[in-house]
Amino acid sequence: MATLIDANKVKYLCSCKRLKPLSYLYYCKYCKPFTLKCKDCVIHEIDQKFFCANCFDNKVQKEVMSVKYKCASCFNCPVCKNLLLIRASSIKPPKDGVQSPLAVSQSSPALVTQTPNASSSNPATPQQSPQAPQQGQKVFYLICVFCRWTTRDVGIPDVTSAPGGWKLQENPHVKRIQELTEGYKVIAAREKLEKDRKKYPNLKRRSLYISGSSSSSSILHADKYGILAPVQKRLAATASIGNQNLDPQITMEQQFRSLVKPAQTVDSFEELPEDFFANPPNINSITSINQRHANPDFQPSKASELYPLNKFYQSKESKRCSGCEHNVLKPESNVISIKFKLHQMALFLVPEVRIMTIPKWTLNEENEVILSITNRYESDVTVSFVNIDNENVLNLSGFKPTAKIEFKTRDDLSIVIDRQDNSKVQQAQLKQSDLETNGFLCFRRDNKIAVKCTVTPFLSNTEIKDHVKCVFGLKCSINMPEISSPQVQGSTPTTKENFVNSVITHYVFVDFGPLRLEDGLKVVPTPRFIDDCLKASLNK
Amino acid sequence: MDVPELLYKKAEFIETASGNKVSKNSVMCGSQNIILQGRTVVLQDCIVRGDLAGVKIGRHCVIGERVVIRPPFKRFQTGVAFFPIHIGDYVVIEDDCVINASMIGSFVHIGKGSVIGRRSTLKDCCAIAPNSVVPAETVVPPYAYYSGQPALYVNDLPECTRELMMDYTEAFYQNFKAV
Amino acid sequence: MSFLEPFGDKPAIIIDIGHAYTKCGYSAEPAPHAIIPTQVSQKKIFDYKNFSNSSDTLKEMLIEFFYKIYYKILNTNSKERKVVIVESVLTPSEFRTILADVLFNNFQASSVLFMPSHMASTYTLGINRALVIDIGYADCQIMPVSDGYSLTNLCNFVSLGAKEIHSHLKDMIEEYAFVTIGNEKVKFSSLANKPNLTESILEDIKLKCCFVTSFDRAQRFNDEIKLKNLQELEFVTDCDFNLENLILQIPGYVREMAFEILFRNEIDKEQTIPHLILETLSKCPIDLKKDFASNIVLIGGGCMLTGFKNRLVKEINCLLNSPHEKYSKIFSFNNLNYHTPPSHENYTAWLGASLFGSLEILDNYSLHNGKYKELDRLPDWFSINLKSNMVQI
Amino acid sequence: MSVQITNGALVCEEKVELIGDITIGARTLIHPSVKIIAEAGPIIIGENNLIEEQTIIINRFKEGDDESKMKVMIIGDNNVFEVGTYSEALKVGDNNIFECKSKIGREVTISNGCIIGAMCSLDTNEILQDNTIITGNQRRIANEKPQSQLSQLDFLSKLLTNFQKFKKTNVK
Repeated sequence: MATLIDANKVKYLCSCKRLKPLSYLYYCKYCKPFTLKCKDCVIHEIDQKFFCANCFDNKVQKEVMSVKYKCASCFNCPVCKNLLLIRASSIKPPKDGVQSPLAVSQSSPALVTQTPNASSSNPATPQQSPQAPQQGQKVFYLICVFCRWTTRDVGIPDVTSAPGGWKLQENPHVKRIQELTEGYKVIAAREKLEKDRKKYPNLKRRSLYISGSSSSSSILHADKYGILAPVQKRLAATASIGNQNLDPQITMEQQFRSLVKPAQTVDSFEELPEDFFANPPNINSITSINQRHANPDFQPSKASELYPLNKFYQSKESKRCSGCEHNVLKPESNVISIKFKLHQMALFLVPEVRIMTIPKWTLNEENEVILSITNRYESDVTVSFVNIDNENVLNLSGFKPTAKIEFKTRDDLSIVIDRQDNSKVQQAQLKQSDLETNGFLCFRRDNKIAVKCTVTPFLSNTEIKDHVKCVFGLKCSINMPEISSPQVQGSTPTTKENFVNSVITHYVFVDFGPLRLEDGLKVVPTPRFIDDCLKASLNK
Repeated sequence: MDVPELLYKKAEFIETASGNKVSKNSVMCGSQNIILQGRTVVLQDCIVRGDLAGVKIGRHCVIGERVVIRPPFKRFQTGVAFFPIHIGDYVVIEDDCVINASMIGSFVHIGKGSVIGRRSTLKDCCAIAPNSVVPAETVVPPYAYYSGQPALYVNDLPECTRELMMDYTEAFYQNFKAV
Repeated sequence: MSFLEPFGDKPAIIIDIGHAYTKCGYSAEPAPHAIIPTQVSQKKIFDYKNFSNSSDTLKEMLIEFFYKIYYKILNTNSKERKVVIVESVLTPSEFRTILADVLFNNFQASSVLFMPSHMASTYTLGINRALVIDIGYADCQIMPVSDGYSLTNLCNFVSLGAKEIHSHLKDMIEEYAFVTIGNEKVKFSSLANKPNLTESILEDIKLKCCFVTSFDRAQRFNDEIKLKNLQELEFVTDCDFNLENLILQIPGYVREMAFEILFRNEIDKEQTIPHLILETLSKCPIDLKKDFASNIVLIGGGCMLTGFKNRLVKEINCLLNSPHEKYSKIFSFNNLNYHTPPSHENYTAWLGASLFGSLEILDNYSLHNGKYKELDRLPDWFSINLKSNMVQI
Repeated sequence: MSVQITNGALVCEEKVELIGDITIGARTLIHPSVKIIAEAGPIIIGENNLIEEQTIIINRFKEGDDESKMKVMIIGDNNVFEVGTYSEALKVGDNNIFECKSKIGREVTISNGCIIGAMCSLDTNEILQDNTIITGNQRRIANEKPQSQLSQLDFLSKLLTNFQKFKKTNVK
């Protein structure tokens, strides 16, 4: 949605001195001096429900870690990273092992498309026949709809049971890596032992750490209340490895050698095949760098070694205010729902400023611009404008203003924007008090007003490419329910709560776009509904 | 930028009882199967193929110019069928889009000139970048911003997409006035 | 580590930030979870120098980058998480301090260990003496590692990484490649609206069309190139590469000679990879020379090019055995032994760190949050006061 | 110089523009708002073709060509032109699928069983091999013909008769 209203034009100052569009800011109720929080200065938290973006089956953290965050039934195309669909074909293609990419399979499969998440009754999956599928039995293969890559191209045999058919590829080096980890665990256990012995030299021989199963009188067995359970569990884990080898006679070196075979070295690598120089390379059969990195375990160099990639699990995120650790945003637990249990977006509290017109800029002169202000708070807001010229705000986080904005009114003018009530469709009407501002406030409808102000870009003529940027302060006073930190988290404020009228000044940084309007950017004239609103309120 | 103002000639648009404004020179085949649930704007030379299957479009939708909404085709073991399209409320589809999706949630924004593949599902509050191609049968999760050919996840949308879309489409409908 | 702290079953996060690609994943895993370009919205992180106020933009980029790694790729909470960062010893300290600051303050990491990539890769082999050569993007670094200590006085590097190759390839394509329009061949450089050769296109061409020729072919070309001009030499056949809607024809000369700069350098003979290895070997202490020579470890994405390792071995043997080179007199052996770690070369360092990260003693060697706040700066490699954080095998 | 629609072809009435010398084969289905313009020579469309909305098939002179030589554009059978395709190709074979919004240049000759990906533009002068698949920027050769769309074609022709008005066919 931010793409629709081009959110990057108007930015607000977050408490962490960064400039962010209003739709990306949150507010924290409990921090006393009212603070805005942005994505970068908020603590993110993954709540423990993971879901696959395609089949929306959700899993808990434990299951997901055991499956290495890979959903077993949804696959991505190794060529273009897009979804792979399961296609069934009843007539079995010829089983001649690895098909060369150009092998034409005569059977024109009567293709039946069924998607894992389609609720339509997919045909009952045939019984698990481990041996090769016979004639006429239903077999499945994967096809990528965008680049038409199929599992048959790389010779992966068709599968009898649909989603479970394509097993995860096992990394060939896993055995060697486990062996190495065992060896290092032993060294780590010995080193830990020596370090602790140095730290507690006077501890008796049968100390806490050489407990293991052998010594029964260690403190661990006397533990009645189970508070030492985690330590027991940990020592049991290391005891089985380190226990029998911890005697000092065998040196660490021999011990490591006994567990880990020495790594073999080689003194030459195989030559390039002779025909490699003769015929030109087939560009399409060599994989690109992204296709290799998509599968870090194998990084296939030839297109015939590509394998479907499992889709990764995602999860929803809740956000906490970094100051007081209170929750700022909590999504619903249901994976598909877009609602939030806690939805403290700054958009509901701070009036949103948007640009309504972009004039044809004339340098060092006053150009008339109309800004619209929308109030989405559940009660009225009084707003007044402040010119900002102190230095530290101006050059904040690299925002060098190149224009000056003035509000041609008496400076303590404050305008009331009433709250949004969509009970009845209101006409655009200027109130009596608005008319006295003689043209400064030119539009009012429901919870939205528009204000005429003048912008003078003080750019020298050379930097035509530069953007017209200006800063102004928006002082708004809202009566917010004064929240003492509630005992029960998330309890709605009690009936009688004292409203305090807090006045907050927000720094608004407006970027009107390049000085010379070209390549698609054109002058945006004052819309007609502004004059209609003036006419309607005059003859009221 | 604020919501643009669009003026139209009274003669070119039909206004139905529930406030839908449909351009006269847009092709609505099989109009008895097409349901617009009120305050929806359909601009010039759109093509909605209600004759292939039912098309249900929610409230406060904005359908840009030259948009083609075409029910997706599906081939079964025993025969063939066209699937109905269901589009939620507060959906903005910009110009020159081709929609073959089977289900588009609410508060969705589809950029200019993009193609939505057959039987794909766009969950609520998602957005598709201009000139992108969403391949067939893809599922776009909520609050996701997809871009590119084929459309892949780029980043998240702000969590207040729902309110922003409601605000945009309502303001668009109010600023869409006869001249 | 407090006595009763429920020892986390959460594995440590291992991140190897390379100049071009970053490998991230969990400890005790055989391969990284994902390999992603080290970029944030198309801006390379290591180019932070040429932006205005470089340290702030670097910090912003790193926050954005780690947010993506933690919450989009690894899907884990960053709070109270042990992190192992694999980096080369030559990374600028400004980069390391900002990295540590981001990890500790913005992502509340419980402990961070900065591990040198050369020493990390020795873990994948279980040996205690090795001469590690890392052929990366920016440069090719060599570091002898003995008994867990990197001999940093012998560390050396030559700027012959993928960046050099790409710019060299770009010049060759500008000069020699041509495009068929209609039916006549037009020189690529003389094209009107010439599509600019971005880094990713060059990498694609390097991967798909170019390769490292065998030793004897290179030898033959080298002698003949002085006598005849380019056309008579019989190179491999040309190959065409479609670029947007043009078909770029890359001549055999470019395909074979693109990587010659790694092995032959007219200006300064020493600036090639074989010389770098033998130079460092000759400077090693006498008693370790034999061990290092029989334990060479090649890591980094650079050595995954087709035909590279075979050519490197032949070049080194030729230098060792040829009489008029100085090396044959210094060394007693006439060839070197190379290790093959249980992983692809571009994530060997990551794998070593992942093995180390799964051990219990990780906490003794990493810098804890509390200690970092107390010290308020990141102890450098050569700072003496912190207990030396090298593990001994 | 007239439009010949053989018997059995279904050409919708609504916003379809057929200009110049066009012959349409039997059982070819043309959806509404399709433009077929034969300026630089006649267009011959084969049988069992499916041409969806907003497709533009145009036989137009490139700037360099001399106006006198007329070139015939021949389109084979069982082709599918999905929504918004723009085709200037003089020679199109059989069983091809042009996905949504794909652009085909003038000198490209499309053989049989090709699939041009969505929003792909192709105007190098080459002859496409059979069964090539062009998506984004890479090109592949599939090992089987794309699945035939006959079932969709005859289901559509039965379904559309009671919704659309059709142009009358004037050739036996």
